[in-house]
Amino acid sequence: MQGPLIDTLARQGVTRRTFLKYCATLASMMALPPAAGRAMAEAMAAVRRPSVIWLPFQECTGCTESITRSHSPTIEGMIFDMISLDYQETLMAAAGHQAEEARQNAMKANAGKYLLIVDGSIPLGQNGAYSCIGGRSNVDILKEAAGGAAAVIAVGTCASYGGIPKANPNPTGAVPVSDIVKDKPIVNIPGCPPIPVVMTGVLAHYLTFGSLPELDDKGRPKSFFGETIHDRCYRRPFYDQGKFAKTFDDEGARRGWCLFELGCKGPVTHNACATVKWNGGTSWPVESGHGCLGCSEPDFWDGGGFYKALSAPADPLKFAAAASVVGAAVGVGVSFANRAKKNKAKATHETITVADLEK
Amino acid sequence: MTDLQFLTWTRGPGLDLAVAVFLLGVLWRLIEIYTLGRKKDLAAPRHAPGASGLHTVFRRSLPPPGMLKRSPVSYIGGYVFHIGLAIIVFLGAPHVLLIKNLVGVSWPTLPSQFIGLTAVVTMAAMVLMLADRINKPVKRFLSTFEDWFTWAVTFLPVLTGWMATQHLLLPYTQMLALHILSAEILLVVLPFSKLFHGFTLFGSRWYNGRVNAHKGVPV
Amino acid sequence: MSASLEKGIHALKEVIDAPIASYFESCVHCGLCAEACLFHTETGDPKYTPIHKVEPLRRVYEREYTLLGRLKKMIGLSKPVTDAELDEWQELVYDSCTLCGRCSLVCPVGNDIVYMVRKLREGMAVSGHAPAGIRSATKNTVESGGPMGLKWPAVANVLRKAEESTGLRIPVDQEGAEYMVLLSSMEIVNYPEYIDALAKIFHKAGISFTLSSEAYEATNAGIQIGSSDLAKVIVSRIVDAAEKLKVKNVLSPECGHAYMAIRWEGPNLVGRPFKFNVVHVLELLDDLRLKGVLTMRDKLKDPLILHDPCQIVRRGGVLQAPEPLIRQVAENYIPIADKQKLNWCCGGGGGASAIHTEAAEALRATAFRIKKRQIEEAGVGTMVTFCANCRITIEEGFDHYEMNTKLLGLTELLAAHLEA
Amino acid sequence: MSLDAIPIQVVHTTPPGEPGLTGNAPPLLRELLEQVERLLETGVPSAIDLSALPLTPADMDWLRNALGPGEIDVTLDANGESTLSETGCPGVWWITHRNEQGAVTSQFLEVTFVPELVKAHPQDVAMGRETLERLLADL
Repeated sequence: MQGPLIDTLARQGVTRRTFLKYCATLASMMALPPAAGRAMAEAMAAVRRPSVIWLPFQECTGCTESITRSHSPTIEGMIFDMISLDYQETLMAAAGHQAEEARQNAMKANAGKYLLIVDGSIPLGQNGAYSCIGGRSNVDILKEAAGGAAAVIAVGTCASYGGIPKANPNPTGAVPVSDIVKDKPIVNIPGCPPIPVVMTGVLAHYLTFGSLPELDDKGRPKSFFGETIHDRCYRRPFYDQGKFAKTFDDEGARRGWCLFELGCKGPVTHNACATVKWNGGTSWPVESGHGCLGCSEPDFWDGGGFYKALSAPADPLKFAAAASVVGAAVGVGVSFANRAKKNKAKATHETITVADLEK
Repeated sequence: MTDLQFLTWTRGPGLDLAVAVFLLGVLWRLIEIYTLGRKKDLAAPRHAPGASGLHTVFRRSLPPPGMLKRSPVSYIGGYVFHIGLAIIVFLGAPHVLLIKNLVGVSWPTLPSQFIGLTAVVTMAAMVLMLADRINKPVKRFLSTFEDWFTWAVTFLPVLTGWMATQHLLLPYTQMLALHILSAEILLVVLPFSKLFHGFTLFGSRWYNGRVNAHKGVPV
Repeated sequence: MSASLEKGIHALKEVIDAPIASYFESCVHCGLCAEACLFHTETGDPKYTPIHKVEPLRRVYEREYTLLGRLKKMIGLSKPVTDAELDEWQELVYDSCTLCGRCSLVCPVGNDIVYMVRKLREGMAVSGHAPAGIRSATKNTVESGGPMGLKWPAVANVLRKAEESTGLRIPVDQEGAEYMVLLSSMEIVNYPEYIDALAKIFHKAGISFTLSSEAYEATNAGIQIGSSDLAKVIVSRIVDAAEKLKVKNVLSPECGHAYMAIRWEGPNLVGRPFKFNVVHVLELLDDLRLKGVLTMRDKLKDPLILHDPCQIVRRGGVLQAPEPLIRQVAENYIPIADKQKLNWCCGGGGGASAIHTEAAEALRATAFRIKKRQIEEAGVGTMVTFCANCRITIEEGFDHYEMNTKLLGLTELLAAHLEA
Repeated sequence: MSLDAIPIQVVHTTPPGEPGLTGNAPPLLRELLEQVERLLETGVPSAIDLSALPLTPADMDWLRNALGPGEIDVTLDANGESTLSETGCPGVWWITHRNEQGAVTSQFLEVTFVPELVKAHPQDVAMGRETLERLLADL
């Protein structure tokens, strides 16, 4: 195991064994065979640092926070040490024209080879005027940057599916990356925010195998998003037994029963929280007593309320009043027509005589 | 459309639409039917105990003497599936949760195992009723497309609901979505088919009871 | 002549009302009404299912009075009711329906099917689809006063004979009498004993009564054929005569449809409440029984069962009177399972007995098996009833099945055993 | 309100009354046997990723008990502690990686003579030589 990376790491005090251990864990999380850990380590150690451009659009920086504040910055940071992060507004020292220049330079120098990471959705309303950088709209910048990228990684639910900016009524006309970039491979890493190891895992996969991991029908890496929260939830046995917490402070909640009735979206949410957990494996939402919000699924914000059970309606009385009025109006209309018809029939009644009984 | 989007649609816009069509249909049909009016009965009434519209509304819930023996399948099967549907719809936990969300009132529910069992019994009774409809000359003779269609529309929500809770055939997300969709189809079809008897039977029994009560006959 | 499909549809448009709409919308095709109809139970033919008999009415209702039906009609999705269809339904609406109303009693959603058959007949009659037998009965009643074409001199003759045999006076056209007595042609021709019996009872009770030479016929073929206009013509004679004679009560004879016509349809046909009461003879008799007037000389020993005529009991509401009266005169009255409002029709009501086609007669004979079974199950040799039309139909049935069961009229039976 | 009044309590992850054994552990012994045979015949090492399998803590305990303790325990201190323990079946190693917070990040059963991670890499050994040389030079 030799190469520029391992040397860099060694200089930073990261030992070879630490790196091997990290790769073994990463491979395990990505559901790769155990032997892949070593292969990953070998490959990554020798890799040339690819250029990465990170474009933030309509976002909250939560995705960046998630990755930079992860439990062991040196390990997660390791991956970032393997890449040449040429543009990241939040992290880079440069600002203004300098920063834009760095981006332009990186794009020119690595045309067709750089990885493009996007977080945040892209507003299309008012010609994209809702979000601009250096006087240029997000959609403009994205199109330009995607043009020379080898692949695009949409980090976070906003970039993947539009996220909160796209939530009803979507005032800015926000769309996900996949609505704009059609000719490049896109990996979606949804989550609000996404799990750090998932982000690094995808990068590691790209660095190791030179390709993107296998994706599901929503463009997410199957290795992390293959199963639902519900399928891997430690509270699942309670669901099967029909034991549900009814409020957040009842006996069921204290006993750690299933949170389905409190609106948990676990059964319909694909993510790795239940296995990878958060904050260095400390806990995750359900373990902390709160149902899954379904943040890694498209349109989770409009899924009918976080505290409404999946079997409960989102907003079923939306048209009720209007429908009742229309129904009553139709009924009254028909009623008038019927009465007119019947009265006419009565008015034109000809008294029947015996002669009317025969043809 | 993905599973979750399908489910979200059925829980959201789909349900909106179905409830809207249901309310629209019910009001329209009720007004259409009951504003046709009827003539006042000018004959001097005869009063008899137990003879009134209201009496008949309740009395017709029980088989008249001798009828249970003549058509046991219709009565027993009918009772079982109607009562079964009522138990499932009004005492199943997710349904009560739905009602609570709709109108704000809730009440205690029955264990899901019991509801599951009720669903099986209900489906068995419905299959029996279907077999009876196919076998019995009178029922087969009377049956139109609507009879088969409404049977299916009523059966599907029970089947999909049961399959969703038992985790059969399809993933929960999909089955739940199909269950809600089938219930929505039921809501949409109800006002415009014979299923509307759920509303009009009260009117019909009342009219029958009243017309005959005028003559002093408790029917 | 001038019957036409258009007139028929027009008539149906006039009579369709909220109950009919509610009934059709409620039907779930459960077929239970078939179990209550003797034409189905005895033949097993599903076409005799009561709700099926009113299918043309349903079609007209749907096309004329529902929005969806109107839309379907507009885009040609629903076919109009045709003459051929009504022709096919004639058998179902008349031959195989006696307006007995048993189906209306069992329908689980509460449909009053006989109500609908009665209304459908309005359209059938004026579209020329009423059976010839009922047509001629109606014609006779309207034109000559009674279904059998009986004229007053003949009636007067029968009354005279009754006076002779009883030695009692039978007043005619006497103003201010308490009761104006109506008869049915069948009684006049086939059961004149009824008149004797009535005379005896009135005299014993000391109640004044009279007959009207202008209105003696109680039966009303108009309601059987289903023409309210013609029924009105017939019933108006009675109303006019009763009001002219200023009687307190009009006494309906045993005949079932007569009672239905005058008691329940009458005020609705003439469009106003009556100034007199309409009383069925059994109601009067029961009243006399309660007053202690109706004491018996002796009682009939033979075991017997009662046949409750549909139009008097189930459809007419005279529910309580018959049993105490039969018990008054019979020692061995055996109540049967389906009695009172649950009784089974004789098969000849609703004008059916006036249809003399081979098919109709054969159907009536088949349907009569239910009465035969009731008699056999009870193991009796005597049956008592109180409707002239039932009596004719039942006797036809006895003849057909060569039964030697005795059939008696309740009023005559009471009169025969009346204490002098 | 005092903090204690807030009703929070630590829960067990398996429902009460559940033995927790899924029956998923015993088949692993068969797989280990195959892997051990392969190691003996060809010298090729292999591994089973325990964290990727649906094993409950009870299953893990069963497996650990079944394999029994071995002679060697290696502790690796690299961004959190890792333990590499030979089991009662020589050649079968139980490897647990923890992060700096002590949470288990991955667990493997490795079938090998000596786990790769234990061996020193030539480059590292070379660095060791430099260290030694420096030490000698400083003497």
